Amino acid sequence: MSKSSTRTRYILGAAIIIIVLAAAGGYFYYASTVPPPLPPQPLLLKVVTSAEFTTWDPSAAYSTEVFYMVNFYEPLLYANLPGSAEPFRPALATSWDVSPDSTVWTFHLRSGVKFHDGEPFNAAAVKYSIERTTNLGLGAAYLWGLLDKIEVIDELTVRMTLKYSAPLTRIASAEAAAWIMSPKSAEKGKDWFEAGNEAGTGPWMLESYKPREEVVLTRFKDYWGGWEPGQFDKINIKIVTEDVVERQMLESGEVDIATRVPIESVSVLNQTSNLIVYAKPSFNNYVAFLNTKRPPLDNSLVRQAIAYAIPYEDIIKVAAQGYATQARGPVPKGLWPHQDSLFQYTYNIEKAKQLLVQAGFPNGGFKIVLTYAAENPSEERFAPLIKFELEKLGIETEIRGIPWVEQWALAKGDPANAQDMFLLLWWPSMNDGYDNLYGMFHSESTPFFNLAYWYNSNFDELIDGAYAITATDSAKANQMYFQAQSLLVEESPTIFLYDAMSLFPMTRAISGFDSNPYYPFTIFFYPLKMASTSTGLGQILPMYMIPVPASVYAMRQEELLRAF
Amino acid sequence: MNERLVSIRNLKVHFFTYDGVVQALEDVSFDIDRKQIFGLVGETGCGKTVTSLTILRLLPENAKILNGQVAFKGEDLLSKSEKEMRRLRGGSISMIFQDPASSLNPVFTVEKQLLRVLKEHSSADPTEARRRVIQSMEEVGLPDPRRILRLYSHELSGGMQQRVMLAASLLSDPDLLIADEPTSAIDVTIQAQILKLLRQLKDGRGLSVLLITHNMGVVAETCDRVGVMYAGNMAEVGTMRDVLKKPHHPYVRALLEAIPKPTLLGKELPEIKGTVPSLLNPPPGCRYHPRCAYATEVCRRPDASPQPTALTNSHFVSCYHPQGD
Amino acid sequence: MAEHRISFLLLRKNPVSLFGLIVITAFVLTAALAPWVAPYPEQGRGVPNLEAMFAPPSFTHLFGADSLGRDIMSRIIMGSRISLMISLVVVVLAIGIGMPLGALAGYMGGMTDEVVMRVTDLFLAFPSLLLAMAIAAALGPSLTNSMIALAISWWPWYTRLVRGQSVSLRERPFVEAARATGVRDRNIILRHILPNSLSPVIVQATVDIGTVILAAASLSFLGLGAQQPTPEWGLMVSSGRVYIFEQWWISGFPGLAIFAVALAFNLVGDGLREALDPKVRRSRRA
Amino acid sequence: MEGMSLRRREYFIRRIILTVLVLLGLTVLTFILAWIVPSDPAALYVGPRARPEEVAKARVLLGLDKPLYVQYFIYLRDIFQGDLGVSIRTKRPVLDDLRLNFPNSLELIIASLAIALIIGLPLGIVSAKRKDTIVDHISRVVTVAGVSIPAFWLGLLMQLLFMRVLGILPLGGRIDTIVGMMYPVKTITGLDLIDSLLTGNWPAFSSSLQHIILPALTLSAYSIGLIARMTRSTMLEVLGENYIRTAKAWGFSDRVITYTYALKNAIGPTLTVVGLTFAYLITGTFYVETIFYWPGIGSYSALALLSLDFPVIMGVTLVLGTAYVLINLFLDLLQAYLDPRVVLG
Repeated sequence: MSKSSTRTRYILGAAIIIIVLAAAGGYFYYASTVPPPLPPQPLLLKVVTSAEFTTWDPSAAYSTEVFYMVNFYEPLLYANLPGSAEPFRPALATSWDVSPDSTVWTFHLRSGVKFHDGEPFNAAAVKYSIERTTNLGLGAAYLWGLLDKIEVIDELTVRMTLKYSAPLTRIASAEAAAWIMSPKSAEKGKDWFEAGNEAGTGPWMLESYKPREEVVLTRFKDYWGGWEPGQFDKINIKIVTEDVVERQMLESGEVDIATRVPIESVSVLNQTSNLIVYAKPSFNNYVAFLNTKRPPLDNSLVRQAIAYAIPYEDIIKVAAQGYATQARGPVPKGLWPHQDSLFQYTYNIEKAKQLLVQAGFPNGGFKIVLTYAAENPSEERFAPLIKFELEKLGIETEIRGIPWVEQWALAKGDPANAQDMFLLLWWPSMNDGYDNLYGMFHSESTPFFNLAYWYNSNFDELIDGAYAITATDSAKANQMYFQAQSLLVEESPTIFLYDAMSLFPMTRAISGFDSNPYYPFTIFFYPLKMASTSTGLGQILPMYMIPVPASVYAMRQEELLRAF
Repeated sequence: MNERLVSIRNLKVHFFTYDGVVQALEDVSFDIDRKQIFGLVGETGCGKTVTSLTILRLLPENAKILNGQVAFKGEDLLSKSEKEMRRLRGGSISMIFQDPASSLNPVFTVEKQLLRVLKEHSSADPTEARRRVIQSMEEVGLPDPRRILRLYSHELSGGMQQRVMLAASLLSDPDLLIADEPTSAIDVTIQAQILKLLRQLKDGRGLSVLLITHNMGVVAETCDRVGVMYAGNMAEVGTMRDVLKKPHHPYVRALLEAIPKPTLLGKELPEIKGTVPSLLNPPPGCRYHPRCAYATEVCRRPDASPQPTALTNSHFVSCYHPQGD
Repeated sequence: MAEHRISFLLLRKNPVSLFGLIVITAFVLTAALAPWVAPYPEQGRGVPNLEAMFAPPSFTHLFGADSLGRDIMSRIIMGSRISLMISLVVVVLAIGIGMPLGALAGYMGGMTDEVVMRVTDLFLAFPSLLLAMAIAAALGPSLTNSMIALAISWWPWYTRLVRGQSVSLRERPFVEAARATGVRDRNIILRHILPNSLSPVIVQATVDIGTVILAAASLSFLGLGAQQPTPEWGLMVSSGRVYIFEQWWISGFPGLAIFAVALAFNLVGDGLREALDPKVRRSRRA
Repeated sequence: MEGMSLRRREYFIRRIILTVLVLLGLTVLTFILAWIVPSDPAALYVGPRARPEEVAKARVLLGLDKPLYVQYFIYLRDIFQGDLGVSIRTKRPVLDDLRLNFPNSLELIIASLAIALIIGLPLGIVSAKRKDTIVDHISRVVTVAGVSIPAFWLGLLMQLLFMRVLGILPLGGRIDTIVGMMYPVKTITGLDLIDSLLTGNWPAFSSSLQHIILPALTLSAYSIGLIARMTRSTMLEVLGENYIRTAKAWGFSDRVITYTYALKNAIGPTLTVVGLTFAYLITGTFYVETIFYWPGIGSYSALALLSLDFPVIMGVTLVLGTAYVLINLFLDLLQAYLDPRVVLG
C-alpha cells in the first residue's frame, strides 16, 4: 500500500479527534462556567403556544392569530367580565353616547395616542380601519353588516349610523374585526401585512418572527397606558404543535406560560410547587348536531332518546377532567341570554329505551356516522363514550376523526349523504348569545353552521325579534329567548354537551393575570408582572428538572372548582 | 545436493460441516527435495488442494489437522505460531492459484499489490522495492513491466495475470513454490509457456515446486517425481518414470489405461467402474477397494489402511496387492 | 423437498431464530384466539371502563389501563388480530401483484421486461413509506386505505425479486426442455418458474410481515391508518403519547408489542435466508 | 488518472438519463395522487368560509376545468418555476416553507447518518470477521433490533429516560430558549452545530449539541441496523474471494487484509446501503421531529399529513422523492468512479 493512503488515514483520524475534543471542550466550558453577568437584562416573559399566524391582516384576522393581535392592536372599547357593574370600559374611545332608538352611536376618542409607526391616532384612522374591514369582508367583518355609514365629526369624534337598532357596543368591543390600524401603514396593502408586519396602537410591538418557531414582542415605549415597574420588557413566544410538549416546557422551566396542556396533566401541574393552572369560565361549549334531514333522526322521539343516552358526567370527566359544567341550552352560563331555568337532559338509559320503543325502533337496529375534528383532543376522548352508550340502545356508531376543514366541508354538502352526528366546539364571535342561537339554529339557504339542518320559522322570528329589542326592552327580549330555547330543547335537533372552562397553566411567580370569556384564546400580556425576580434573565436556568411523583388520582368536581 | 526440503508424514485432516464430518485426508505421506518439481495428481476431490493448504496452514476454520507432521527444512510447520507461519507464507514458501483473474485484488493496481508483498516481507525503501518488482516481472517474462504496473488485473490477459502472480511469489526468493492447477484456467498455448517457465525457475533458482494437477500430460512433461492420490489416500509415489511407466497400484494403472492414446483409436475407451466414494463415510481400510479388481478381505479391514511399501528406494505404493512385474 | 427439512433443522440450530419462531407462534395464536385469551374482551374492543382510568399495571390490569380505563393487555391482544390481518393482506396483495408481474417480465424479456422493470424502478427509486403516506393521505385516513397504500408501495420489491429469479431459471435446462416440447408459455410460468422462485419469496415475505406491521403502525401513529376506538397498536402508542410521563404504560406496552413481533419476523427471516444460502451450510465452525 | 475510459462515461450518461426519466415518473405519480384526492382543491384553496361563487372563481384560476393532460403540463411548468402551490394551513408557498425548514432536517439527517456509520460500520466488520462467535450473535441481535424498533416508540422511551427520569438532556427543540436569545447563531451554512462551531459560539454550540443528541440517536437506530447488516454480508462475501486467499498465502497480516485489502472492495456496496438508509432517514424524520418538536421538514410534513394539507403533501413527496433519487444517483456515480472494474452498468 503506497505511502499516500496511510498518510490520508492519519490526517482523517487526527481531524476526527480534533472535532470530538472541540465538542467536549465546548460542552464542559459551557456547563462549568456561567457566562459573565450581562448588563441588567430586560425582564423577559417566556410563553409557549400552538397559535400560528394564518394571516397578519387585522381586518381579516379571525383564527388562532388573535392570540398575538390582541396585544398589537386595540378596539374602541373592551367588554368587562360578565356580571361586572359596567358592561364595557373605554379603550381608544373614552366615552360614547347613543340615540334613543340606538341607531346612531357617537364615540369620543382618546387624545395623545400614537400608532407603532409614529402616526397620531384620530377619528380618520377609526373610519379608515372599520371601512377597510367591511370592504374586505373577510374574517368577522360580517359583524359590521348592520353599519349604514360612519362619519368623522372632528379630530377626536366619530359617529356611526346603523341600518336598524342594535347594541353596537357589543360589536365595537368584539374580539375580532374591531381593531384600529394606522392608515399610513395599512395603505401599503395586504402583502405588507402578510410579510409579517403590524401597525396598531397596542402595548406590544413585533421585534422578530420566525414562522412555525418563534415570535418576539417588545414594549411600545410611548403606549398611551404608560408602563409601571415589574411589567415585562420583552416577550418570547415559542410555537409548538403538541400540547404534551407545552407541558414539558412549562415543567422544565423553559417557559413561564403555556396555553394548551393535556387535560390529564392539570392535576399534576397543580401539585408542583412553582406552577399553577387557572381554570376560568369561558363561552366555549360543545354540541352534537343530529342530522334532522335523514331518517331515523328526522323523528324527534329518536333524537330525545339519544339525548337521554348521552353520559354527560362521564364525558365531562374524560374530556375535561371535571373542568366543565353540563350545558343548559346552546348559550353558555354568564353570556346573555343564558336561561337558568331551561330544561336539561340527564343520562337515563331506561327512559331512552322507552322513547325508542315509542318511536317505533324497539331495539334500535340502525347505524349512524359520527364525525369530530381530529385536531380536537377533547372530542377524540369522549367520542368513544357516545359510541358505546348508543350501542346499549342497539344503535351502531361509526366514529370518523377527520381534520376540521374536511369535517365541515362534508357537513356543508348535501344533508342526505352528510354525517348523522356532528361534534362541534363553538364560541361566539360577538359578546352576545344571539350569535350562538342565530349561527347554529337560524334557517339557512345553504348549510353553514346550522348542521342539524333544522329550519323552524317560529324559532327564527323569536330570536330575531328579541335581538332587535335587546338594547331597549331586555326583559321582553329575555322572555322571547326563553321560549325559543325551550322549543330547541323540546325538538332536540342538537344535544348540548358541556360548557368548557379555559385553562391557563403558568408559574406562580406571575401576578396580574385574568382571563375574560369575551376574548377566548388570548392572553393580554400588558397587566402581567413577575412577582419575584428570581427567574430574571441574568441567571441561566439549570437544564435539569425536579422529577414529579407519578401517582395520579381521579379529581372530584368540587375539589377542582376550589383549585382556582 | 539433493537433501530433503519437505517431508510429510501420515497427514490426517477432517472437515466438520452441517452434513457431517468429511474425512478429507487419511495417512498421506511424501517428500519433496530441493530443485525438484513434485507433481501431486488425482481426480477432483481427492485431497490435492487440501494437502497444499495444510502445508501453508491456510485451511478454513471448520478443518482440523488430527494427525501427522509437515517438516520444512527440518522444522515441523504444524507446531509453528501463526506469526512465524505468516513470515513463511510469501517468504520461503509461496503459492499461486488456478484462476489468476480472481486471485488478484480488482481494486488495486498491480504495482500496489506487488509492493505490498515486499512491504510485508522486507524493509526495502520504495525505490529499491520498485526495482526488485520490475526485475522479478522481467524474470517471469512480462513485457514492458512499467506499463503493466499501472494497470488493474481485469486489464490483463489470463497468461499475464498468472505471470504477475509468479512474479509476486518470487519477490522474496522462496525455496518452495506451491502451484495449485496453475494452467487449467489458461488456454493451451500459454500453458506450455508457463510450464517451461517453471522448469527454468527450478533450474535457474534451485526452486522446488509442488505442482498440483489432474492432467497426466502436464505431469509427464514437467515433473521429476509424482504422487497419485485417491479419495484422501496417497496411492503411489515415485519418480515420474517409475509411476507413469511402471504403475503398481491398481487405481494408478487403471487411471493410466483410461487416458486416450493413439493406440486406442477405434476401440472403446476403458473406464473404472463405480464412482469416487463420498468422504462423509469413506469405505474402511483401502478406500479404493470397492472399485478394485484385486481387493481381498485384508483391504477391507477398517483399522489397517495400507501403508506405503518401498518397491525401490524412491518408489512406494500403498497397496496390499501391488500389480506389475 | 429435503432442502426444507434441512433449513428447518438449521433454523432450530440457530438459537436466535428459534426465539423468533417462538414469538411468532405466540403472536399468531394470540391473534387467532384473541377474544378468548383477552382478560377483558369488551374493553379490548373499545368499551370504556372509567373506574380504572389510568390505573397503573397491577394484578387486575397486568399492563395497566388507558385514558378510558380500558385494560391495555386486552387491547394489545385484540390488536394483534388487526396487525396480523394488515400484514397478511398487504404481503399477500404485494405478492399477488408483484410475483406474476416479475415472472412475466423475467420470462418474456424484451419489451414487457423493459416496461415492467422501468415502472418497478420508478416505485423503488422512492422511499416506499413516503409513497404509502402520500397515498393513504390522498385516499383519506382509514385502516383499509392504509392497507391499500402499503400494498401499492410494496409490490415492486417482489417484482424485482421474482424477475431476477425467472431470468436465471429461464436458461435452466428443464425450462429449455419444457419449451422445446411445445409447452405453452403460460404453463411454463405457472408450473415451473413460479414454484421455483418460491423460496426467496418466502424469505422476503417473512421479513416483510414484520416490516409491514412496523409500517402500518407508523401510518397509524401519524393518524393515517386505523381510527379510534380500533385497538391498532400504532394508534395506541400515538394516543398514549400525551400521557408518556405519568402513565408510560399506555404507549409503552403496545410499542413493545410492535417491537417484539417485528423483531421476531426479522430474526426468522434472517435465519431462513442464512439456512437457504448454500454457501453457509458447508462452512460451519469446527 | 487518465481520462475516464469511454465505456465509463457512457455509463454515467445512461445513468443520468435514467434518473431524469425516474424524476419525470415521480411528477406523474404525484400528479395522479393529487388527482385522486377526494376533496375539491378549489374549495380548499379558497378557505373554509368562502361562498360558492368564490370556489368557482378559484376553480378556473387553478385551471381545474381544463383536460387532464393540460393540467399535468401546467403542474410541470409550475414545478420548474418553483411553484409547488400554497399550503392550506400556513398560507405560505410550499417551497418557501420547505426552504425554511430544510437546513434543520439536513443537520439532523447528517448527524444520524454519522452516528449510524460510526457505530454500524465497525459492528458489521467485526461481526463478519468473528463470524458465528458470541460477538457475531450479539451484534446480529442488536442490528436486527435496530431494524425492527419503531422509531416513534424509541423516541418516547428516550424522552422518558433521559429527560424525565435522568433529567440530563433537554426534551427537544433546536436550542435552549434563553441561550438562543442571548447567543444567537450567525447562519453561515444554516446548520446550527457547524455555524456555532465556526463562530466559536460555545454556549450555542453545546446547547445545540445537547438538543440534537436524542433525536439523532433515535433516527439513527434503523440505519445502524441496516448498515451493520449490509457491511457484514458484504465483508463476508469479500473475505470469501480468491484474492483474499492469495493475500493470506502471501503472508499479509490480518489487519492489512481486513482494513485495506478487503474494505476497499466493500466500499462500493456500502455506498449503495448508505443510499438506501436515506430512504428511512427521510421518512423517519416525520416521527422523530414530531416527538422532539424539531422544526424541520419532517414535523412540517407530519402536520400536513394530519391536517390533509394536500399541496404540502404533494410538494413534500416530490421534493423528498427527488432528493432521495439524486442522492442515490450521486452515490452510484461515486461508486462507479471509485471502482476501476465498473465499465458497464
